[in-house]
Amino acid sequence: MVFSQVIHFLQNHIYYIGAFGLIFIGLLIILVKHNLIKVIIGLSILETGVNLFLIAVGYISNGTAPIFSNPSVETQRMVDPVPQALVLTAIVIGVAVLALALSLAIRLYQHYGILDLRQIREQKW
Amino acid sequence: MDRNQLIKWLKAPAKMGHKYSLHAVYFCTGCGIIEVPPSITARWDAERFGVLPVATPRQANLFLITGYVSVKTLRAIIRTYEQMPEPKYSVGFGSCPINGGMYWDSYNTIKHLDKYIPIDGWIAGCMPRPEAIFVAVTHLWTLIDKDMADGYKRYRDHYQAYRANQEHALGKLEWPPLFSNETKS
Amino acid sequence: MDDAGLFSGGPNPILLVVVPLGFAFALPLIGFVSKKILKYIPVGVFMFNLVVALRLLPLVLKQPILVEIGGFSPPFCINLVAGPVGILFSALIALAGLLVAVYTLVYIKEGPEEKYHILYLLLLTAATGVVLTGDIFNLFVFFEILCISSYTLVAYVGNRAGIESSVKYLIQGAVGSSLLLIGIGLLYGLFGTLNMADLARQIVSVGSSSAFIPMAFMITGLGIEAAIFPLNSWLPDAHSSAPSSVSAILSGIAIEVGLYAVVRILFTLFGLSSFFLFFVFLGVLTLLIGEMCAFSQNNIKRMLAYSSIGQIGLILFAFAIATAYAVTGGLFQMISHTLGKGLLFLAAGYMIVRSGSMEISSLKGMGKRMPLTALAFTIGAFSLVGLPPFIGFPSKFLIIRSALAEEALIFNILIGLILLGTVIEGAYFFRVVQVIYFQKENEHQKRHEAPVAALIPMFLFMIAIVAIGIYPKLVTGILDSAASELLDRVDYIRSVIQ
Amino acid sequence: MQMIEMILSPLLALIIGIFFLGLSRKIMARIQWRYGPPITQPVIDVIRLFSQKSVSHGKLFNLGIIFSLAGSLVLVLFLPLAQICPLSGSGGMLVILYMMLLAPLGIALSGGESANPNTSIGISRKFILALGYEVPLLLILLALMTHYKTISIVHIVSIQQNTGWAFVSLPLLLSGIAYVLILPAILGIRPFEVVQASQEISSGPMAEYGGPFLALATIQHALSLFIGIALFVNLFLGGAGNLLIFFLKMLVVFVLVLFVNAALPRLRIEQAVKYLWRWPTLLAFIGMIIVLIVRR
Amino acid sequence: MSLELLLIIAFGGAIVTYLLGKISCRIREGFAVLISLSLVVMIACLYGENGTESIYFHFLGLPLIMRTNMLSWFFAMAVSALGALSVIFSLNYMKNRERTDFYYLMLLMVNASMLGIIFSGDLISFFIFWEMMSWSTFLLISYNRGPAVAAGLKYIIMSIIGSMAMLVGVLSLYATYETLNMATLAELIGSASSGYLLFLLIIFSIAFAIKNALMPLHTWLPAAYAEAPTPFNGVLSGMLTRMGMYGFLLIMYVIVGATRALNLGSGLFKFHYILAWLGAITIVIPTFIAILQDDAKKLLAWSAVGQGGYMIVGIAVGTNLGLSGGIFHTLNHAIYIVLLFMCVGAIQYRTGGERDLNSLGGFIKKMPFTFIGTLLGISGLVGIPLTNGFVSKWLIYKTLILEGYPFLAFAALIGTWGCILYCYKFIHHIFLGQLPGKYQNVQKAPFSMLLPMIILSFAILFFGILPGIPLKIIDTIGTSFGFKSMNVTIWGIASETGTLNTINIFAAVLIVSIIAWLMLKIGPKAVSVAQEDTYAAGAAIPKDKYHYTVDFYNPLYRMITPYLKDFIDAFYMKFAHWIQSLCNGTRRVYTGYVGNYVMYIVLFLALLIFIRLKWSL
Repeated sequence: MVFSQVIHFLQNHIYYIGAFGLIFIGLLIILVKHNLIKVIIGLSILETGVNLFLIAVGYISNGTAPIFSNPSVETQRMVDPVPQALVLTAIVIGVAVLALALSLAIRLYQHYGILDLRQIREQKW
Repeated sequence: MDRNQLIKWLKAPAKMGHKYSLHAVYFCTGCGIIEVPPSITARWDAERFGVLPVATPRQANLFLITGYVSVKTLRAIIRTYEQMPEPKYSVGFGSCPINGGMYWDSYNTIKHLDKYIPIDGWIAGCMPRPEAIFVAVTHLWTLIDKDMADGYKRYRDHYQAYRANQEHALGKLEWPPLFSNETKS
Repeated sequence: MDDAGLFSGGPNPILLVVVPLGFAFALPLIGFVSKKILKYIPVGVFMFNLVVALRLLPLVLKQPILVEIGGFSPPFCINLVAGPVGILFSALIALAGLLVAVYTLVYIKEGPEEKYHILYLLLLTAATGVVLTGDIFNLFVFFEILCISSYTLVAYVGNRAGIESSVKYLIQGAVGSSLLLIGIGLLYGLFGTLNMADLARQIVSVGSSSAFIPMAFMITGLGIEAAIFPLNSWLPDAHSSAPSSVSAILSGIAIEVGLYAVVRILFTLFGLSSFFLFFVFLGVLTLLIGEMCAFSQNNIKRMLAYSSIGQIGLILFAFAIATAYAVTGGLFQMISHTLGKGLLFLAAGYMIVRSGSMEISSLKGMGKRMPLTALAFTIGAFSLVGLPPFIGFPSKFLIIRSALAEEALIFNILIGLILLGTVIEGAYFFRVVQVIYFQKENEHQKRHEAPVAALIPMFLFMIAIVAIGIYPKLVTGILDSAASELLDRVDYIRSVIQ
Repeated sequence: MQMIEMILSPLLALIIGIFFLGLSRKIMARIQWRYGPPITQPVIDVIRLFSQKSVSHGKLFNLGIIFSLAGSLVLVLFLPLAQICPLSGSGGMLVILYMMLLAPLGIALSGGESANPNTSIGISRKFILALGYEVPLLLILLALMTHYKTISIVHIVSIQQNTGWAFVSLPLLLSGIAYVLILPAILGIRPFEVVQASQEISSGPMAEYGGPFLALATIQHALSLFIGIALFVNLFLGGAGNLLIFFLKMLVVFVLVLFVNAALPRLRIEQAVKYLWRWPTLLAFIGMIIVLIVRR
Repeated sequence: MSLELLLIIAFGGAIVTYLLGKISCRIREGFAVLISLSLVVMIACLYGENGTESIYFHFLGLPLIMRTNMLSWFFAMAVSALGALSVIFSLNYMKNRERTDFYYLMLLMVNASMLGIIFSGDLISFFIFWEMMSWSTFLLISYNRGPAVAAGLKYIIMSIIGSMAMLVGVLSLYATYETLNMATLAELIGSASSGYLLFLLIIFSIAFAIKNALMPLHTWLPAAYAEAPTPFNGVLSGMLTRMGMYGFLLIMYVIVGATRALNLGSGLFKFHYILAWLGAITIVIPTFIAILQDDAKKLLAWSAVGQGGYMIVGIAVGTNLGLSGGIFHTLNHAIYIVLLFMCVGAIQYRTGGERDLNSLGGFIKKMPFTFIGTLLGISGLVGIPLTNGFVSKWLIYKTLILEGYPFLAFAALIGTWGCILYCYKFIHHIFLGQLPGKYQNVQKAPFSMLLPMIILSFAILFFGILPGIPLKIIDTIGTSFGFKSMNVTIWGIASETGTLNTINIFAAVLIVSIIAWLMLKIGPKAVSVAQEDTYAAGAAIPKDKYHYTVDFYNPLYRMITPYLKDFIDAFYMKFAHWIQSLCNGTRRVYTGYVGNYVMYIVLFLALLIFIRLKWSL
């Protein structure tokens, strides 16, 4: 019984679980890894998780595209288009941030010769 | 106080004041000073004559030069004498200030003090006893009465000579002349 | 977008966003024509913005202006809500942007200037967008533009410090924007709308406590940009390593816009008044930490950066009291901080250029070498400490007065702490003023004043500081209606959703 | 009437003061088993000094000594001498306290101008000693004024005439004893003769005085002897109805003080101040508290 | 209208002076003198205008009010007159220095803001002008650089602490009564509870005690006085510090009201009684510390702390005599301390800034007028009869004795005796004794310095011999506070418990001095001798060494020094260091490692949710 409930729960919420799993993984990487590249990877995973979450918010399983001109489709089964629009924007932003981060990482490496954030601590206190 | 005294007081209070209030400057030049403590304390008590040792020449009018005068001391003696207010009396105490005494042939002792400052009276002896001080004081009274204790006037009149003598003995003096040239008579 | 003229004769508020944005993207094209006029474009743009904002001000005081983009009426589609707060901030941004742009004419001489101007325009456009938008996702977008352009501008000089700070800023900022996005996603999931007024309406109907988790995420995400205490670690690094003109904008505009967003979300969106006390504490904590850190700095720009944290704490404190007086005070303090800190950074910028070092001790003799700049710094410092007759005084006065009106013991203690913070603030600012004027200079140096183009904005800042300080009525009228807009949720909702 | 009093009281003070000066020399001599000078010796000294030609170190050197003597003379005008008190209504005890400053201050200014370190040392000692005895003295005087609820010395005297001496009335007994303990310090005689100390610092502030200056200083000294004792007599021994009794009271006090003078050697200045700030102050303090309790 | 005009002239004059300085020094100086003199004249014309109030501005919806009454006229007159004299004194002193424009600007600004404080009819403008005075003073104190920088910083920090306390007080009054008009407040405050009044008095007292350098809060003063430019010292010590006194009068007697202010607390722990005791401590300890000082300006500074104690004691006792004494002492102290600082200034001007007492000496022959000024100044400071200081001190002593505060009276009197010690030290070390060889060619002080000194010297004697003139004005102030009127005559005060009659004393002193002078004339005329001709046991006078100054009161020093370290200052400094290390520790929060920063973010989020769960807000 319990097992089936669990399965059921998982079925319903698998995207959320996945999203938050990604988010946590991303955060964990940022928190525990010292290498800048790894941290940037963590950021990327975090973003992916967030995007997944946004999609999941508007997702309806077996849904259809929200095209109102087709009268045969019930509006109830339409997937919400707004989150998708949002995610698109978010992905674009994410890419921009990622690109910027990587370019900065290159410059940082040029200056310090390392990427270990524990040692790149000239700016403090 | 008899009548005579009273008349004198009324006639010339200043002179009487000088007579009976001889304040001696503490100045220990040589061994003679050893006779001064007995004379001012209970045994002889100079205060009954009005003789009182005072601390600075400014307050004094009697200068007792007690004992031999070395060249170094002479400087201080002159300075002290010049700082005493007029009228002032100086008394040489013992033989050394008179003629050098037992230091008659010493290279560093002044033989004739009265070449450098005027002396109103001498007390001879080596040492003179305290009574001799009182004799000298009473004698000084007489001199003051007769206006013969005029050493300070002589000093003023012949200052150039005294100064020359002083400079001869001591070299250049640190202090300016007491009297300017014009007062020379 | 075409119906700009429809709004009772005034210009369309969207111009405030569109014109700078358009010029930002057109800048490289213009660059093909002439490289020389590039740097004058921000000046022109913000002058235009300032004029528009000032013309809009009297209008919005009567009635907020609603701009529907795409022709749908709210809650659908993106819309701009140009209320008193929005226009006030736009005007402030335009003013600061204009003055700093003038300063930039001579200050930025090296590096990819063209990109600098693009980013500068983008940064301020985004800031204007944030304060004007009525849509929560749009807010996120503008916020991201703001953040990305600030990351880049911090790294503009390209030295070790700049790159390092920029990377750190970026990491924290990216985490923050992710959190913000999660919050927005949650909200959307709960209420199915992104329009702030609509969201607020729905939250009013279900009770604010049900939307706590999204709020927490959003506050955390926005709090990073707003520099609330544990979230502000990026600030001293970024503000101290950026070019001074950028620091002035970051300190004077960016973090205040962040705080505006926090406050807007707290007040209008959630109205979670039971939680305000926490923010009162947080504000005082931020203030104290900021002032204490600033007190022990030897680096002038870092000191100013920490001082910004302190000021943000004070503003947060004022907002969190959430009375009309307090919010007026908070808004006033924002203005005073923008003007004061902007002036300080501009003045410090040229002093650093002349002395070649950011150490406070290297500013010795600046009073002689750069008398006008030194005067500007002094006035800015006095104003921030809150001495009359400068603008810092009325704003602090209002805040303390509203806090005292609370009549709770805890507020009295907090006021004590705030005043302690002010004393510390005074201590470090006066120390710098003394170094500038009264320390014996190392070698005899000739007078070498900052260029005129840098002095003019400083002068205008000074005039504003003194004028408002002597005659606070210049702004209090607007501030009152802005405060009531911030506090009155129902009115806001009603004005957006007819 | 007041004019006569104004002339009379300083004159009397001068005569009594000079007499005390002579008396002290005579009595000291007798105690020391000497014959001693005639009792008129101070007069002779003053005459001699007036006839001497002194040196002056400057205007202030002259003015200071005048100032000092004037201060003492004026102070006498404020003191009730038996029934004579010419300036009774001009400020009372507080003015007296301040006038007691003038004499040392005048001497100090005058001596300071002479640029003699001995003088400066003497003056410094004088002020330290004054600070030393003022602590108990002020407590004593305040106790008196608080007890009698007046700041006028004439009132204090007249109240004592009606109710008995302060010295023997209980609340002020301790203050009185304290006053006795500091009386030698006020008079500047042994064991508190640190200011003049002719053997140490060439008579201190007087070091540069000669001739008329020293005469004035001597007169001032005589007056200060008078003032110190007259103050005690007025404050604690109930003043007097007529001059004779007043004089007798003063004489008794003075002779007693002279015995102390003869018997004790000189203290060092720190020792003096430590003494003054210890026992007399303690007594005066307790006396003050008693007075306050009684007043409640 | 004239009050607004007054302030506009004062502030505008300051700025115009600065601008004129860019054109020509002479025009600037002339203009500065003109402005300050015209202020004096204008304020003098305001005499007797009582209770006129005018709203001149609105600030944050609060009307700013100016008003005149006797109290403000009295203080304004003193401020403007002393300010004008300081400006005149500055003319020569500040010549050939750098940044004189700035100096004049700030000097006139300080004066203007003090006038603003005095004429303020409401607490907000009081506060504004107060703050302006604080920061302009700060800039002037630091003007001399070197050690002045630390002094200025100390001053401004303590000043800010004070003004923050005052701000709390002002705002709490505003929150309670919705008005800051002093007159209205004075009426409304009758309904306040005594606890609230006590809070008010304490919080305002912190501000005013710091400004007036009351004992535990005095530590800024010695350094600031010692390091400020000497002409400014006059303004600083004379009136600026005494704005604290004005503040005390304002809060105790104008706003809270005499009857209420004097009945707060119980038994020995009454507010005014404790204040008086603080004043008494302030008299005694700084006086003794002043004796130890070797720096002329530090000595005067500590003395000013001590004299401030008299004023506090005077007004805190709460009788008409005490109040008058306190107010009158404020004026008197201003007069003589300004004079003394000017004398130090003249000496500094001629010796190239020397103010170490041990290396001066014998200036009486070189600068006789300065000496006379100093002599009168210290006479006033000690309170020699016939100088102004005596009258005010007499009033204070008398009320202390008759009201049954003998220990307070003791403190006050012993302060005076300590005062003699340092006063004599001051005048002896500078003017008496041997003249050092390097100062053989020192000139007299220039006329522009002598003029204010002469005026002030006359003022000392004038107010000392005719105290009735200022006392009449002060009496009206006292009666306006609800005290009984004193029986003021032109020569002093008549009452049944002891009267003061200065003319008797004056006549007696005059006659007796003439007699003493004649006595001196009996003898032969004294011969004037050079200074070198003094008794030195027969030896010649050693040059530059025959002057006993170092450790002048050595035996006393040995006795009191261990007890007279400035413990309070040391404590504050320790506290400041502690704060500094706390700050230094706090900034370690920003570790520089970005992982920590992200951790903070996560923790903050967790905290928000935790609070939510814990208290379900």
